[in-house]
Amino acid sequence: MLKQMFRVVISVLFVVLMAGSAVAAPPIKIGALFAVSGPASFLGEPERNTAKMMVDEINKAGGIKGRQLELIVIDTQGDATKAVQGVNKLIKDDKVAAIIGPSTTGDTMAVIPVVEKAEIPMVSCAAGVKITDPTKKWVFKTAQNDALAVPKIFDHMKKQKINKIAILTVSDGFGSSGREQLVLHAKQFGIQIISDETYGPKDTDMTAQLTKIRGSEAQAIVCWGTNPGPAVVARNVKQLGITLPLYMSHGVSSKKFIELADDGAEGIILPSGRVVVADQLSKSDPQKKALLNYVENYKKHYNVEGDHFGGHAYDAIMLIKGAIERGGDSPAAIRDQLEKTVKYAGIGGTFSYSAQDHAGLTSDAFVLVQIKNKGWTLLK
Amino acid sequence: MTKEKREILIFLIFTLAVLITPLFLRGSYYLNVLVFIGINTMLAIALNLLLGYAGQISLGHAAFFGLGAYISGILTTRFSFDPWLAMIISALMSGGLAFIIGFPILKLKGHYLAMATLGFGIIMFIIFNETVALTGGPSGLSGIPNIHINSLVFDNDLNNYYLIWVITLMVMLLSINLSQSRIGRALRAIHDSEVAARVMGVNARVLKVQIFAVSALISAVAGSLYAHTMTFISPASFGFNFSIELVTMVIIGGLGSIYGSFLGAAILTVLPEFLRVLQDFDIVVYGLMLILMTMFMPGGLISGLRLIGEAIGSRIKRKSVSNA
Amino acid sequence: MDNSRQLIQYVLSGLSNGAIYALIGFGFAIIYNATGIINFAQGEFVMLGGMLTLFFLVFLNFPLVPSIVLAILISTAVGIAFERLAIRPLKNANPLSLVIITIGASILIRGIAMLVWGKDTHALPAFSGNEPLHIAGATIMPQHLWIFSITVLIIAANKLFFNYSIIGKAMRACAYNSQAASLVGINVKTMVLLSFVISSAIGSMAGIIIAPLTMTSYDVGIMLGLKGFCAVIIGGMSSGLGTVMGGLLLGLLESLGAGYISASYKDAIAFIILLLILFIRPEGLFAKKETERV
Amino acid sequence: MLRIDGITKIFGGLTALEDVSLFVNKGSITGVIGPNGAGKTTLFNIVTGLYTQTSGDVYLEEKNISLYAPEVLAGLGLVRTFQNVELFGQMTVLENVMVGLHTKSKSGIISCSFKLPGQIKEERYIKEKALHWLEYTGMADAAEIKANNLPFGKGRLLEISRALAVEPKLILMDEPAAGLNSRETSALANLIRKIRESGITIVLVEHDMELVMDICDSIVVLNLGKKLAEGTPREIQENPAVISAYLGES
Repeated sequence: MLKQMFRVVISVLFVVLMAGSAVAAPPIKIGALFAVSGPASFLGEPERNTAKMMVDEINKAGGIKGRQLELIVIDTQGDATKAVQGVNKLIKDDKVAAIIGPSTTGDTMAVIPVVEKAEIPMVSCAAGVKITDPTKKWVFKTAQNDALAVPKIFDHMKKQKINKIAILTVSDGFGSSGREQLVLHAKQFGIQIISDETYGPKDTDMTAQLTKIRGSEAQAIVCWGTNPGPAVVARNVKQLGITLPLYMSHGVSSKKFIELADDGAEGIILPSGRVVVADQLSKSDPQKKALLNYVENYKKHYNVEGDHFGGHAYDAIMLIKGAIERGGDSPAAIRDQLEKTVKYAGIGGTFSYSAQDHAGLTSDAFVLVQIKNKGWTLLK
Repeated sequence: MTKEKREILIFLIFTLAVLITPLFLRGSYYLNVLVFIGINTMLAIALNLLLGYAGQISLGHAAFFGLGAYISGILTTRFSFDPWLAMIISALMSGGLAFIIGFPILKLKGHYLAMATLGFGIIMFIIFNETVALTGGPSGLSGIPNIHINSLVFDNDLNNYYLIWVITLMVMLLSINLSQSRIGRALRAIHDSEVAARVMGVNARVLKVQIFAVSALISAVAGSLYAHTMTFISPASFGFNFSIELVTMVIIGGLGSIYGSFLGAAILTVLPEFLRVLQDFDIVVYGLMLILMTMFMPGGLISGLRLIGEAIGSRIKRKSVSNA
Repeated sequence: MDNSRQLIQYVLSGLSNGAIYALIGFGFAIIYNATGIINFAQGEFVMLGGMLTLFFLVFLNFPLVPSIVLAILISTAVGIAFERLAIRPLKNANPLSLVIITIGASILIRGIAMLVWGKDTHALPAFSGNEPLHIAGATIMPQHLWIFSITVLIIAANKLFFNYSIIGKAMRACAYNSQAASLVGINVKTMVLLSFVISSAIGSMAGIIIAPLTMTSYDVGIMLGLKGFCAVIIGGMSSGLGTVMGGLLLGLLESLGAGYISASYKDAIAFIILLLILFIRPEGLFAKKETERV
Repeated sequence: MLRIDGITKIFGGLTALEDVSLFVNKGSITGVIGPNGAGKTTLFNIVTGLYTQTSGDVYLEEKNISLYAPEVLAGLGLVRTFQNVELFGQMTVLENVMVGLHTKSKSGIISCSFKLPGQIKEERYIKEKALHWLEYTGMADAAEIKANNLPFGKGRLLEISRALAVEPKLILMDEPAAGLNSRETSALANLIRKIRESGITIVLVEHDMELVMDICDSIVVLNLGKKLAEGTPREIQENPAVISAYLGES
């Protein structure tokens, strides 16, 4: 009696399960590693928000070839240990097909050995040059290299006949990578760095460094950091009455910076992704459509304007989506198709990957903008 | 059964459990979690020797963990040392540094000691960050080689599991031995009343410094193992937050209990898994947990378990008596 | 050519940072002297002051003064709740538990602030404009004058309170010997609570006056709290004026260190000074040597 | 046995002890009495190395021990008990006494961690000895109780057992009878005599005059930091200065 009932239950279950799987194929799992909390949350939070928004949108539109996407987000807190634990969970427990993130170069470098070994494609949202140089088989990235941003600035300086500069970089991953590139490219451009200062990520007063710079023969100042440090620098520059041109990095190309730096922001020149000047782009710009769409969409969801950090996650999702559409959802196929991506016009720029190039952007990814009247002006 | 025999039995059961666990977790992600639990257990035990036994607080222990990781990482990547040799050197150097700074630091008591160790931790963190040429600075040091014994390379979860847990078990055994010896008693005596301990002939000053050095040495071994299993290190893993996390492990597990340290390390390592549902609430839960544990369960979870165990034990005893 | 101008700027910058450290350090000292506790959550009151003012001023569009008053009141209420819920039930706990409890509270307050206000950094408008003032070739902001004057005001008020009012004297008696104080009829519990009230109010005030300069976010409390602590250790816990001197000295050394040695090691300089003082003269530079006790 | 030579101790302007000298004979029981604040405990703290005197010297068997730390003095055979009972509260009674045997053993961190053979032997010796001292003071049946859970009187007894484990030449007892009932006090008196008979010299600070007069061979009276009188119990009882000091106080 009992045995019979058991058999009935089992067969019913079996039928139900089969039916279920026939109706909806299991979702494609995408893992995400973002520094949602901790010191790099200015990267991780918009990235997570964007990724969630994009996945919802793709699913609402019917998914990829009828398959839904499932996004599994893990907070790395900007700590390599947590990033490695997280990536192991994504790969071994959730069995994801591809990974986006991490947000920071440090986290990315920490998880590269794991994804390389597990053979899972990863599209990092961090900017460090060493992520894709040398090229690693399974690792791609969307964030523009600092190596592309620096020449934009130096080009502009050369035009202004600026030869001696002071640099002020933050002592975290972003700043130290920027400093490296500044020093490297200065030689090529024949620009002399005569004052090389740093500040801590939590510092609230940079007048000492700026006073020192003021006393030097620098003709311009380059500050490399992410909010809020550069805002303090901008304010301190104004307080000290320093009139030297102030250049900054793409790390501050967000509305937030202008809000924080207040009057100090006026006149600052920086390389930026096109996202902040989307409306000023010419109609022929291939990125314009994606940019406007992203900015609007983000604002609708989160009530603030989307910035280019969120854009890294947007690009990562769209690149993976494209790869799956072309070649299916196995990790190896996603990797191969990612590498074949040609001229995908996204937020960060127009991406073309190849077997030698997993960064995919040219210096064209950056435009030079100036802050005027609390808004962005495209410098041509 | 005497107390000693019971201790030995518990350790043997624990060892057996550790050795056979991978059989049930083949290829699972939890093997990787257990690797980190092993490293954190070593760190928690190291801190517990200082905090739980000698009663001396350290809010900068992540610095010794980081020192072990960085010395090992730098020696192997920049000077191609063998990882084992690098581990020994990093342990001795960290222990040595602790011994030197231990004399002035451990003269301080209570809140002042807390603040001085915290300051030490921050200074070390700044050094990891700023000596870019040596440590790679904030973006980290990559390409650290795996440990190997001849052709056996510890580059996967299973191998790393056994490597780390064999060393963790050794650390546990040695710490249990130490805690039950005259040194362990002297440390606990210092904890309860330093004055009385000194009057009984315990050289509190030297003993505190010695245990500080031992604690730093174990932390550095853990750091070195961490560096060689992760193959990448960056300063963010060795900051003030991690020092606090270590203290939390010891408190939650149970001050002065070696198995408590394991329990605390295990809970804090897997906790983010469970708190992930809470998203950003985890930091709040974390703070609440620290406060509530200190207020209502100062003996840590291990004392709670012990109470439950005793309650069950006495019930069984009662039953067997009434049956007889 | 303008070496002296540079020096003056370093000194002015240093002193204005130092005044902030002094004010925060003062909060530490008040609780320490009443209870023997070093309140690791002190920095969070600084954060609360800034964030609450910002919340009322920018988000709810209140005028400045009511925003400030509300911010101080709420921070103080948090201080009271902290004392009642976490410190008082633990009377006679060992320093270890107290350190952990205050660290836990600091994490908790920070976490709640993050949930309520998000992770963004915000700028508070300056009290009286952003036009820099020129002094002997160096410049400071009008807000710096607010910082100096409010610091002086608070220190003076405290001096008067502790030296001349009955309650202030009673608090000092508790600090000196709480058993004896309770024997002469002083309510020690109330005095401890009062110390938390004063200290959280001063902390939040410090947070409010610096927010227009340094900006504020949920996590500014950690570093500012630690620097305040360095100030009070340098100056000596037992001396109000010492704390001020300690804060100014710390700010000055940091600024000069950043200017003439290395800005990268600015924070390291502060903590190395902290360690040296703890090793060599734990009672502080500006305090009288205490009698030894067992 | 113990010679205190012109000890002066000044606390931030306050003179706690002024030029106090005294001599303790080997094998004697010496009482130190005096009203509250007379400086008795300060004197003990100086002798045991917890305080450093402003001036003066302390000799143990003609060896100048003025600047010795307490742990060194324990090794030389000088040990004390505390007025407020300083037990190792989280440890068992047995473990408390085992700490007393610290100077009688020498295994270091390494041999303890690795349980080297010598250490195992030593540990066995420590335990046997500790049990022996607990039996000596009649506390053997409390061996496994946590010290914090002991009744007050037993705590005082444990302090004495622990001090005996150091195998001292000289024990300083700081108010050993305070808080004891009369039955416990008379048991204490017997124990103190028994300890003295085993050849250990005893100095005690005590307020219980009956006990002091009963067991002490000689008595030193301190008042306001100065030595007021010295002599046999009988001499002290008849000393007019002592009487007026005590009457004046009450």
